[in-house]
Amino acid sequence: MTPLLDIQGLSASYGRAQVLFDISLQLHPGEVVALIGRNGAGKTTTLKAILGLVIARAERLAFKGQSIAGLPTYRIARLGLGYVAEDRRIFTDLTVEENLEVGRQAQRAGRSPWSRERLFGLFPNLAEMRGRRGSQMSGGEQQMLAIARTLMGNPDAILLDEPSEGIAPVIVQAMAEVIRAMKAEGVAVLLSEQNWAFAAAIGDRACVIERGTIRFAGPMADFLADEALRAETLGV
Amino acid sequence: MAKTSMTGWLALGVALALGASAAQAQTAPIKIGELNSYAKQAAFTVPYRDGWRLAVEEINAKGGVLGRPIEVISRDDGGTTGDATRVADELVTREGVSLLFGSFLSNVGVAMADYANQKKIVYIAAEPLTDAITMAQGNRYTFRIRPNNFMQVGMLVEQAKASGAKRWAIVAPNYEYGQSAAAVFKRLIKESVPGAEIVAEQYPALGKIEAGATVSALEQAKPDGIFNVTFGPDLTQFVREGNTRGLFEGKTVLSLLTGEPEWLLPLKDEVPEGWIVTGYPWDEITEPKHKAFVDAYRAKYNDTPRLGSLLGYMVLYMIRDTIERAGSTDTDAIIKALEDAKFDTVAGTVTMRGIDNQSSMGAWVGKLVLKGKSGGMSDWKYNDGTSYMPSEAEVKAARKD
Amino acid sequence: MDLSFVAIQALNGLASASSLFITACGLTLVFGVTRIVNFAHGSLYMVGAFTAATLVPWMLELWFGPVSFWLGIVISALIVGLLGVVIEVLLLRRIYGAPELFQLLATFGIVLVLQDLVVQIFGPQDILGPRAPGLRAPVEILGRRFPSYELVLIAAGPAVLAAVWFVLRKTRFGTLIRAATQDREMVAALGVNQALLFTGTLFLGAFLAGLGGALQIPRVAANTGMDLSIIAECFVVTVVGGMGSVPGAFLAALIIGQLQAFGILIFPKSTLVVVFLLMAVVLAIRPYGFFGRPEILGGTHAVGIASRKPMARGTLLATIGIVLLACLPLIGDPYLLKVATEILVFALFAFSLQLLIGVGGLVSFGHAAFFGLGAYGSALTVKWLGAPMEAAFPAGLLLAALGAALIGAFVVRLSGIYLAMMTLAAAQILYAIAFQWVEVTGGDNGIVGVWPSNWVAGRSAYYLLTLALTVITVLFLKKIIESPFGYALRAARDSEPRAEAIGIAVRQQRWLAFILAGAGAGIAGSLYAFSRGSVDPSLLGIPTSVDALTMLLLGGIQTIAGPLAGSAVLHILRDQIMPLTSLWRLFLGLSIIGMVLVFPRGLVGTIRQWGEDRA
Amino acid sequence: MSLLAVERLNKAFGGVVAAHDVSFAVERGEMLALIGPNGAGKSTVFNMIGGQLPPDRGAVLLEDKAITLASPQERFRQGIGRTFQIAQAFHSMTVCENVQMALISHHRESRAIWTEARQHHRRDALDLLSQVGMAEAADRSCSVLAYGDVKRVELAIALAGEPKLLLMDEPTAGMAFRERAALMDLTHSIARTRRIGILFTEHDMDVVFGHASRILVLLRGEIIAAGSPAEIRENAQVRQAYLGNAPALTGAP
Repeated sequence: MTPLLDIQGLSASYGRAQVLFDISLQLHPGEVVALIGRNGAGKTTTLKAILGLVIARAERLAFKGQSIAGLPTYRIARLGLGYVAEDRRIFTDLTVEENLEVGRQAQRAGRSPWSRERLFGLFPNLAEMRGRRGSQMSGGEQQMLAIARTLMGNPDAILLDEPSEGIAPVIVQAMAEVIRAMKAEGVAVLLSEQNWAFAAAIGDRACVIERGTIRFAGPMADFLADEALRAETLGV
Repeated sequence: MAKTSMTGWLALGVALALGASAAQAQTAPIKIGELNSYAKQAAFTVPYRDGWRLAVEEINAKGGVLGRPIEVISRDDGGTTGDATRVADELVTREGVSLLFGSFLSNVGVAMADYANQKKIVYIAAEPLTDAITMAQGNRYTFRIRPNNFMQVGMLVEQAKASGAKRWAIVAPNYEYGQSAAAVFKRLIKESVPGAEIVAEQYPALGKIEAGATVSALEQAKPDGIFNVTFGPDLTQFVREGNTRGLFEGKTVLSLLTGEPEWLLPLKDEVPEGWIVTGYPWDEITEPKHKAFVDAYRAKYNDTPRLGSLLGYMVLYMIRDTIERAGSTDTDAIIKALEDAKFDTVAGTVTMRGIDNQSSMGAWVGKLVLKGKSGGMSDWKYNDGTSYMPSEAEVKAARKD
Repeated sequence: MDLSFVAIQALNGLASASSLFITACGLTLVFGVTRIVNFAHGSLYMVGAFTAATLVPWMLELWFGPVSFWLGIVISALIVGLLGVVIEVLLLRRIYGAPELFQLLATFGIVLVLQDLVVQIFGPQDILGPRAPGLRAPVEILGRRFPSYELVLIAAGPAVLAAVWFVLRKTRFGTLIRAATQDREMVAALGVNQALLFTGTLFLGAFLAGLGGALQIPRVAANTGMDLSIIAECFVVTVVGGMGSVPGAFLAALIIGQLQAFGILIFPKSTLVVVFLLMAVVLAIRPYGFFGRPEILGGTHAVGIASRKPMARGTLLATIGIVLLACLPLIGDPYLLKVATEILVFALFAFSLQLLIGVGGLVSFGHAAFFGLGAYGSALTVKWLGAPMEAAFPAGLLLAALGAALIGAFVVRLSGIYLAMMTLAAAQILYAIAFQWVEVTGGDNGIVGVWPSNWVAGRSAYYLLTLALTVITVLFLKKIIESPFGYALRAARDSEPRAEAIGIAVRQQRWLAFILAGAGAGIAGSLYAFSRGSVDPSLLGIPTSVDALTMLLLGGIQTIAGPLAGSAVLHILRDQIMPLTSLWRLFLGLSIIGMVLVFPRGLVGTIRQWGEDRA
Repeated sequence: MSLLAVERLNKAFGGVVAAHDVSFAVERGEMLALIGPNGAGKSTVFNMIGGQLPPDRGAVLLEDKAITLASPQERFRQGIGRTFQIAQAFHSMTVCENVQMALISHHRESRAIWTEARQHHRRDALDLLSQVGMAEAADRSCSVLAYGDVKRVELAIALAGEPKLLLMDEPTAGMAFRERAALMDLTHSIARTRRIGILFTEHDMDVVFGHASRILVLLRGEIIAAGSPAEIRENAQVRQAYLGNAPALTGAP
C-alpha cells in the first residue's frame, strides 16, 4: 500500500539551531500514528515542517504521491491535509459557524463531504452554541471546534498537535472518542503527544521522537512493551 | 640699449603671461548660487526656474557680464530651512558662488536671510512674501524683489476704502503669512476707514480648511466685505462652497494674490468674478519690453508665464546689472551696487530701497473676470510699490541693524 | 447662534465626517488584516483625487451626465485599488514577516515615491475637478443654502459603512478576512490562499482610499499636499475608534467632524490642536480607543538590545574612532564639517530614540517632539531672554525633559501601536502650537539668529563641540543601558508581567526613560538649532520623527553602533541625491524600500549576522 | 493567622461569571493546589491574587493585611512571588542576569544608573541558580534554553524576592514527566525549608495528587470541593465534573 503521507530525511532549523534531523515517517490511509516525545523533542516542528509552516529540507515529502516540498501551506492544505494546532487557535472573534466556514473547502471525490450538520452530529455541544463566539467557549469546547473546523476541509489526513494538553481529564476522554470516530470515517491521523497513555489508547503505530530524531517506529504494542525505551525517552 | 631692450622683453613676457591668465579668468563663468523647492513646490518654482533660465540664455548670448558668462548653479532646497541652509553652504563653500538667490517659502526665506547675514554673502529673495525678510529679520546682505505682504495688503485696503464697506470678515490660513496679512489688514482698515469693524475672523489650518463650516460661520456674521488670504487648495474649496452658498453675493471681496496665474489657472472657469485682487495680468500688459519677455517665454516653453516666471526673469537681469555696476563679484561691491539702485526691468523701473533692501516693484490690482475658460483680471492698474512701502520710521523701528 | 445655523454647521460636520470615514475605513481594514500601519494610505487618497480630477472631466466630455460622473469616480477608485494590489504584490508581500517598524518605514518609502510620481504623471499644478452634474445647485435648508453634493456625501459615509459591514459579516471573503485578522498562519493551514486574501484586502483598502479621494473632487482641487494632511487625520480616526474597528472609525469620524465644525467657532486659531487633543483625551481614558483591543505584539515585534559579551578591544576601537573623528577638521573643508556636524547631531537624536525602542521596546513615532523642544527651548531663550548659547543649551535640555515628562506620563499607560500613535499625537500637538502660536514661536517662519557663541563660532570649533557633546551623551546613555535602570527597562520590554511580578514599577521606569530619551533628543535639537542658526516647526513634524526612525532602523536597533551608522548612511544618501535631481524623493523612497528589503535587521545588525553566519 | 486569606472574591467578564464568592486560605509551608477544568476560573482567581486583575468584590489578605487592590509590584514587596503558566523570563538576558534582575529589584536598585547591572548580586544569583539546578547555564542566553529550564529559571527569579507566598500557575505545563517530578520535589523542599506557602494550579493529576497538601476544586467560578488529595479523589461530584473515570488516559503509568 502506498503511504498517504511519505516523509523521508526531513530536517529543519530555527535560525542556526537545527531542531529536526533526518526524520522519516509514513502515514497510511485510515490509520492513527502517534508521534510521541517530550516537550521540545521536535513534535510540533515536524508537523509544521510538513505543512510548510517552518522552513525545512527533505529528501522526500509527499502527500498522496505528490511532492509537497516547497508548496505554500494553503496548497498543501487544499490537497487534503488538515492541521489542528497545539494551542487550538480558533478564531475567537468569530462564531462557531463562522469558524467552520473558514475551514470549508470544496469536497474531494470518493468520500461523503463533511457538512456543518454532519459535524454537529459528531459534536452535539457545538450545535448548541453555533452562534457563540469562540472567546466565550471553554478550552475543551475550543478543541472540539478546532477539530470540526479542520474536518470542514474534508481532509484525507489530519495532523493533530497535542490535543490532550491543558484539557480537563474528562474532555480528554471525549477527545479519544472523536479521534476514533474520525478514523472510522477513514481519516488518517498523525497525532503528536507527550501523554503516551492517551496516545496508546488510540494509536495504531507509534513513532518516538527525541532531540529531533526518530528513536523508534513500530506497532503501538511494541512501544508499550518496551519499558526501557519509555523510561529513556519520556522519563517514565 | 641692450639693457633696456632686455628689460623690455622681460616686461613684455611678464605682461603676456599675466595677460593670458587674466584673459582666462575673464572667460571663466561667474558662478551664482540658486536654490528653491523644486520638488515640493513644483507648481510655483518650475515656472520661476524657466524664467531665470530664459534670462541666463539671453544674457550669455549677448556676451554675459564683465565679459564673462553667467553660470547659475541650482539646487533643491528640500522645502525646509535645514536643508536650505545646508545646500546654501555647499554652494558657497564648495562651488564658490558669488551670491545666492531663490527660495519660495517664507520660512526658508527668513532662514536664508539669517544665513546670508551670518556668512556675509548676498542673498536675493525673489519670491518670499513675509515682511520679516526686510523688516525684523532684515539685514545688510538680504534683498527682496517682490512687493511684500504689507505693500500688497495696503493696495487692497485702498480698494476697501473705495467700496465703502464697514463690516469686514477675515479668512486667512493659520500660519505666519496669513496671520500677518490679517494683522496688517486690521490695522490699515481701521486707520483708513473710519467706523470699520471686524465682525468675523476665521483661521483654517493651512491645507485643511473645513470650507463648509468656515463659509457658514462667516455668513452668520453678515459682513459687507470679506478679506481673503487663503490660497491653493484652501482657496478653491472656499470659492466653491462660498459660491454655492451665496456667501459672496452683494459683498466686496478683497483677496491677496488671487489674480496671479499661479492661482487663477487651477480655478479654471470657476473664478469668483468681481473679487478685487492683486495679481499679474500678463496677457494685457502692453509695454514692449514686457511683451518681448512674454513672447520669448511662450516661444521657449509653450506655456503661460506665471508671476514666478516674471520674478525669475527679473531677478537675473537685476543681478546682471548689479555685477556690471559693481565691476566685480566682491560682496561689498555688490551690496553697494544694489543699495538705492534703479533698475530698468520688464515690470518697469524698480528701485532697491537702501534702508530695508526692499525693491519698489509694485503689483497689479484689479477685478477678477472670466475670460473664456479661465480667469483673468479686468480694470487693473499697476500700483508702483514706492507709495505702499513701510515708512522709514517703521523700518528703523523693526530692523536691528 | 440660531437654530438654523447650528443645524447647517452640524450638516457641515457630517459631510466632513463622511469623507474622512470613507478613507480611514480602508486604513483600519488593512491594519486589521495585515497589521501594517500603512503610511501610504494618504498617498492612495491623493492618487484617487488626481485620477478622478483628470478622468472625470474627460468622461463628461464624452457624455455629460450624472452617469459619467459617478462612473468616473468608481473607475478612479478601482484604479487606486489596483495600485494597492501592485504595492501589495511588489512590496508588502515580502515584508509581512518583518518587524512592524520596518513595515512602517517601507510604507513611508512609498509615500516619498508616490509624491514624485504624482507630480510626474499629473503635473505639479492643482487640478480642480468638475462638479457633479445635477448637484451643482444648493438646496434650501431652514432658510439657508446648503450644497446638495454635501448631502450625497453625508449619505455616502453610512452607505460605505453598511457595505463594509455586509462584506465583513455576510460574505465568505469577509469571514476569511476577520479570521486572518486574528491568525494568518492558521488561515493558511485551513487551505485559504492568504496571499490572495491580503491582496484582496489591500485592494479593498486602496479602493476605499481612492474613493475617499475621488469623492472630494467637487469640493477640493487635487493637490500634492493631500497625502500627509489626510494621513494624520486618518491615524487619529483609526486610533480613536480602535485600531481595526470599522464601526469605531465611523464613530470617531463623526465626533471629529462635529468637533471641527463647531470648534472653529470657539477656537478659530487652534483647529489643528483640537483634533489631536481629542485623541490624547480618548486614549487617556480608553487606552485602546472606542472599540479597540490591546495589541498583542507577537514574534514579528522587533527585538532590541540583548546581552552579549563585550567586544574584544571594543573600548580601544571606540577610542580610535573618536580620535579619528576629532582629527576631521585637519583634513575636511568647511562643508564637509557642516555635514559631519549634522550627522553627529542626528546620530545623537537617533541614539536617544534607541533608549526607548531598542532598550525599552517603546516605539515612539513622535520623537521629533523632544528634538524640536530642545531646539525651541534654546531658540526661545536666545530670542526672549537674550541669553548666550551657554545658557540656551541647558534651557533646551530642560524644556525637552519637561516635555518628555509630561508626554511620557500619558504615554506609558499605553502599549504597542497605541503608544506609537499617542506619541505621534503629542508631537503633532507641539507642531501645531509652534506653527500657530505666532506671537511666541514666530509661526512657520520660526526663530532665526540662533548662532553659537564666539568661541565656537568657527566650523571646526562647533564641530568639535558637537562631537564632544555627542560622545558624552552617547557614553552616558550607553552607561544607562548597562545599568540596573537600563536592565529593568529591558526586563519590562521582554516580559511586562514578569517585570511587574518582581516588583519593577514598569510605568515609572518607562516614564523616567522617556525623560532621559527626551533630554538626549533635546541636546541634539539644541545642537542642531545652533548649527543652523534657526528653528522652525518642521523640526517637530512627522518627517523629522520618521527620519529618526529611519536612521535607527537602517542602522539596526539591536546594536549600540546602529543609530550612528544609520544616521551617517541616510544623511550622506540625501546629501548626494538632492543636488543631482529634483526627483530626490523618488530615489530616497526607493533607497529606503530597498534597504528594508536587503537589510531586514538594519545595516549593523545584518552585517553582524553575516559575520556570525560565516563564523 | 493564615499566610494568605481570600475572602469572597467575585469577578465577572461581561455577563460571564468567572469567580463567585471564592474563599480559602493558604498556610505557611503548605502546597495548596487549585484545580478545575479549563475555563473554570483558575486563572482569574490566580490573577486576582497576583494583582494582575482587580476583583469586583471581596478581599485578599496577606498576613491579615489587605492587599486586594495592591499592584503586582507592591505584592512583590509584601512577599508574594509568582511563576506564570507560559514561562515568563527576560529573553534578551543571560540566565544569571535574569536572577540578578530580580535581586536588583528586591534590593530596590532598579533606578541605579552609575553601576553595571552585571556586577550586582552575581554571587547570590548563582546561589539561587544552583538551588534550582541551573548554575551551569548561568551565562547562557535565556532565549536558547529548553522550556523546562526556563521554568526553573523562573522559579529562581521568584525566589529571589524571598517570598512568603509563591503563586505557581501550571508550574509543570510543557515539561517532560521526569522533569515535572523533579521540579515539584524541588519546590516542595523549598516550601518546607523556607516555610513558604505555595498556591498552584495544575492539569497534571499526578503532580497534583503527588505533591499537594490540600486541593481546591473550582467549577464555573465556584469552589465545589476542598480537602486532602484522598478526599478529593473520592469526591463523586469532582469525579463526575472533572476527573472522569478512566485514569489510564491521564498518563499515569
